[in-house]
Amino acid sequence: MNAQSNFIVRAARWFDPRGRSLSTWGFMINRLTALGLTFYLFLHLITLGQLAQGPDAYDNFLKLTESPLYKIGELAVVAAVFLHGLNGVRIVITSFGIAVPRQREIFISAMVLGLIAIIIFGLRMFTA
Amino acid sequence: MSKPHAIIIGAGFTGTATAHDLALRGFDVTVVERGPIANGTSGRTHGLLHSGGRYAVKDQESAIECIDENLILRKIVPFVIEPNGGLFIALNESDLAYGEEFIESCEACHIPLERLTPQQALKLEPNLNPKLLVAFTIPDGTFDPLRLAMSFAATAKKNGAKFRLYHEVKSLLMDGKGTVTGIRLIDRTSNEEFDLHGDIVVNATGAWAGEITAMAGADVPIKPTPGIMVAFERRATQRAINRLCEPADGDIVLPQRRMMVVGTTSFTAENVDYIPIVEDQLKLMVERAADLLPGLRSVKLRGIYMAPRPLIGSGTGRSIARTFKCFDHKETHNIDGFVTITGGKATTLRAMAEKTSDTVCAKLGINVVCQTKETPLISYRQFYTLN
Amino acid sequence: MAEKWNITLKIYRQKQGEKAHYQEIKMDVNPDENVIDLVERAWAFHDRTLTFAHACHHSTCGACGMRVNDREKLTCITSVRSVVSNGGTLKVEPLRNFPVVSDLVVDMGELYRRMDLVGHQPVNSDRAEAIQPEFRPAGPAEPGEDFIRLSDCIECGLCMSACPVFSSTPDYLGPAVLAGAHQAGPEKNPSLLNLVDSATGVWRCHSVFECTAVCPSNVDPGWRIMELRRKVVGDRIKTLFNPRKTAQVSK
Amino acid sequence: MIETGSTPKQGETTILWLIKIVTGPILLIVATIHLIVNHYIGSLGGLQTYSDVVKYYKAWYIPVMEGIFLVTVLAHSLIGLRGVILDLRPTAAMLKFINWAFAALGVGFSAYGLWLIIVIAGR
Repeated sequence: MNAQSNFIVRAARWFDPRGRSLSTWGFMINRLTALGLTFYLFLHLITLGQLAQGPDAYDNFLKLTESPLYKIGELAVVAAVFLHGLNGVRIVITSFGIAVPRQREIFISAMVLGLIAIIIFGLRMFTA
Repeated sequence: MSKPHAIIIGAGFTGTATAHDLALRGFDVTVVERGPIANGTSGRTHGLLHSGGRYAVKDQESAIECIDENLILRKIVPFVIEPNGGLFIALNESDLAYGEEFIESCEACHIPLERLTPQQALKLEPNLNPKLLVAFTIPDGTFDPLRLAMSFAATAKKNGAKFRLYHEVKSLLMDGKGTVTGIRLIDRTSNEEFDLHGDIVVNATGAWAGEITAMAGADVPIKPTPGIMVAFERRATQRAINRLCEPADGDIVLPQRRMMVVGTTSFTAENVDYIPIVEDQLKLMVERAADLLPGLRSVKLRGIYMAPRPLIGSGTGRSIARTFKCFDHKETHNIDGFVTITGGKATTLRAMAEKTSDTVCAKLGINVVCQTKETPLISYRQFYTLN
Repeated sequence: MAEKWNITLKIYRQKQGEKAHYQEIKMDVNPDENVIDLVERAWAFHDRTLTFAHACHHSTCGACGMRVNDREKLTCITSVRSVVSNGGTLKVEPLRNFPVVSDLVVDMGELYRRMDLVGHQPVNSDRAEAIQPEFRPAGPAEPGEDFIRLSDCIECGLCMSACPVFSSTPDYLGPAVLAGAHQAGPEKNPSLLNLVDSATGVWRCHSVFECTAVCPSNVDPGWRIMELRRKVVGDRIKTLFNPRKTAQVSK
Repeated sequence: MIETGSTPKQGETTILWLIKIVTGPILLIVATIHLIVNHYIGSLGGLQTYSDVVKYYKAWYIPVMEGIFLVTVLAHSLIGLRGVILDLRPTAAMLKFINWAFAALGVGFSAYGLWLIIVIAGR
């Protein structure tokens, strides 16, 4: 059975919401954003190296960031930070045995809060 | 000399206990069962470890069997039992009158009992009907049906018995001279058929015993007598609560995990493979349970189930004795190599196995004594962990 | 008179060495019946080759766990009404994450083995929660004497089937087993703490809480795993300042 | 099914989990500040030019905060990623490689990032 499957097949099982409840969405969101943010973190650190090369290099690089495609990507990062971070709060709280029976409500609140933050940032980024 | 091979048909209480007994006596044992362990009547019992009080007045033989076996099971398989005792309570004048007979009969059957005033009883179980008139404590208990059977099966397995679950008997193999020599089986997990030969075939199929004996052209006086049981979603007592009256519909309500289970009724059924739930009986059970524990009236139901008791004899329903019987078909129909054990109750499973194994040993001329009274069983989980 | 519905029972079928397929049976049902009754009827009257596990029919044995319309359910206490509407399709499949023996039957030997490994006791001396709050607690026969009660966990495997981590990580002990370890009392047993404070223990849990959502028997494995973590962390902090001599491994 | 022996499987411990769980809330706060600064502070909203960045790093507490952010986010993400990989049951050799590789990544990127912060703060 599952022991024999390769790691892609096994990893795919994390993202199968069939027959599962809302909290599996919490898990899926957390895992996807975790992987995305980790990838972005290293990309971000590498590109920031431009700062060391002085004003011209950095400002030229920043010009790239004005394209709408880049902005969508940036919003995705912002969204991931808030979804992962707020969902993480639920995990921290419940990890210490607090409010475990209320974890579903905490998850919904965290996601609503995250959505509001994403909208605020989105408006700012695309209207400024 | 190779060990004698016993084939046991049925992995309910009798089958698993007989497998344990025969394995201890040095037999090669194979148990075949068309479903999983205890999927028939055994699994669907209400789980009362009888003190014998219920049968003391009308059926002393059963009552004595019960109290003896009750004490043995508490000793050999404590990890599937809630040994918290039971109460018989009287709610009206006729119950009180029955009570006098009850005391004498319990004493005659050496069932220890203690008389309680209503106040004393309510102190022990505050959720009883406050209108009770008198109560008696008796050493009832409750058990986990599946795990009881599995504990016997696990211990049998440890001693070499093999279990073929999901294997159904298609026919009995006969040698043409009136002796059963084995069985023809179908493996229901793969639909493959094959033969299994043995020195003795034990039919331990309870309410289904007639279907197996018919394969050899024999019959047994089995009267499948189903009853309904209803589980409530709340636990309200620690003890089994019996109505102090002659065996009747809904005369007991007992705790199990976080539930209360009330039972039962008694009627006859033609098809024992599927017994539909009778709505009227369900309503009656809820009423009867609420007579004993009024708080149950407002509790949600959790499970409703029916199981056919394998009663022996020609009477009807409640009038049939609850004891068991082992049939040597050499004596009944001149068919050798074939034994049927049926009747009885969950509480007496070990005694049924002892009697059956004695019969088997006598038929094969083997002289080994039963050791199951003193042998503690191993964890039911080992049924799965042993190879 | 009882209500009558007509539904389609869609059953997962697979024999050893064969490919899985679904079998559909149209059935008249009473919506208040439980799913196990339908499955048993399918076997009794429609197809005798169907295999399924069941025993007690009232949620004390844990044998009849299946997936009903994808969701893990103890089928003996799952009413038809709660999972399908009149005219609908009710799908039954075997539990996930266990090898299929045949049709709806899975091999749960590994669960039982691990429950033994962590020393989960099938009976406990009684705690306050045994008798529900709407009822008054019973008085003991002898003062100071405990009642003995069958454990809440019926080893039905629903939580193991619903856990997305166990489905990718078979050597993760799993929710039932960690809850069993919690009930077995790890504070008395350092080797049990070591067992759960490991790559296959409490740290593999990623707080999905599917276990608690599907548990039919008041065990609340999610909460117990969190409690177990607290015990592990507490013990580790304690031993940091007050090291244990050599860890005594008791079996 | 896979053997789970009675001996605990090494590879994850209380301390790693504690680091992950403690860095989490710190990161939520610091990352929120980081994002607000990048998108809301300054005349045009955020740090839009090289000189904006240099100006921002003038206050002493900004490099300190960004330094903490850097180290905690690296620890949190690498421990987290290692947890995801552990879910996929790496072989012992693979896990050993990952342990070394992730430690090197963490130390390397911390040093590189801190150097970058010092360079910018010094301008």
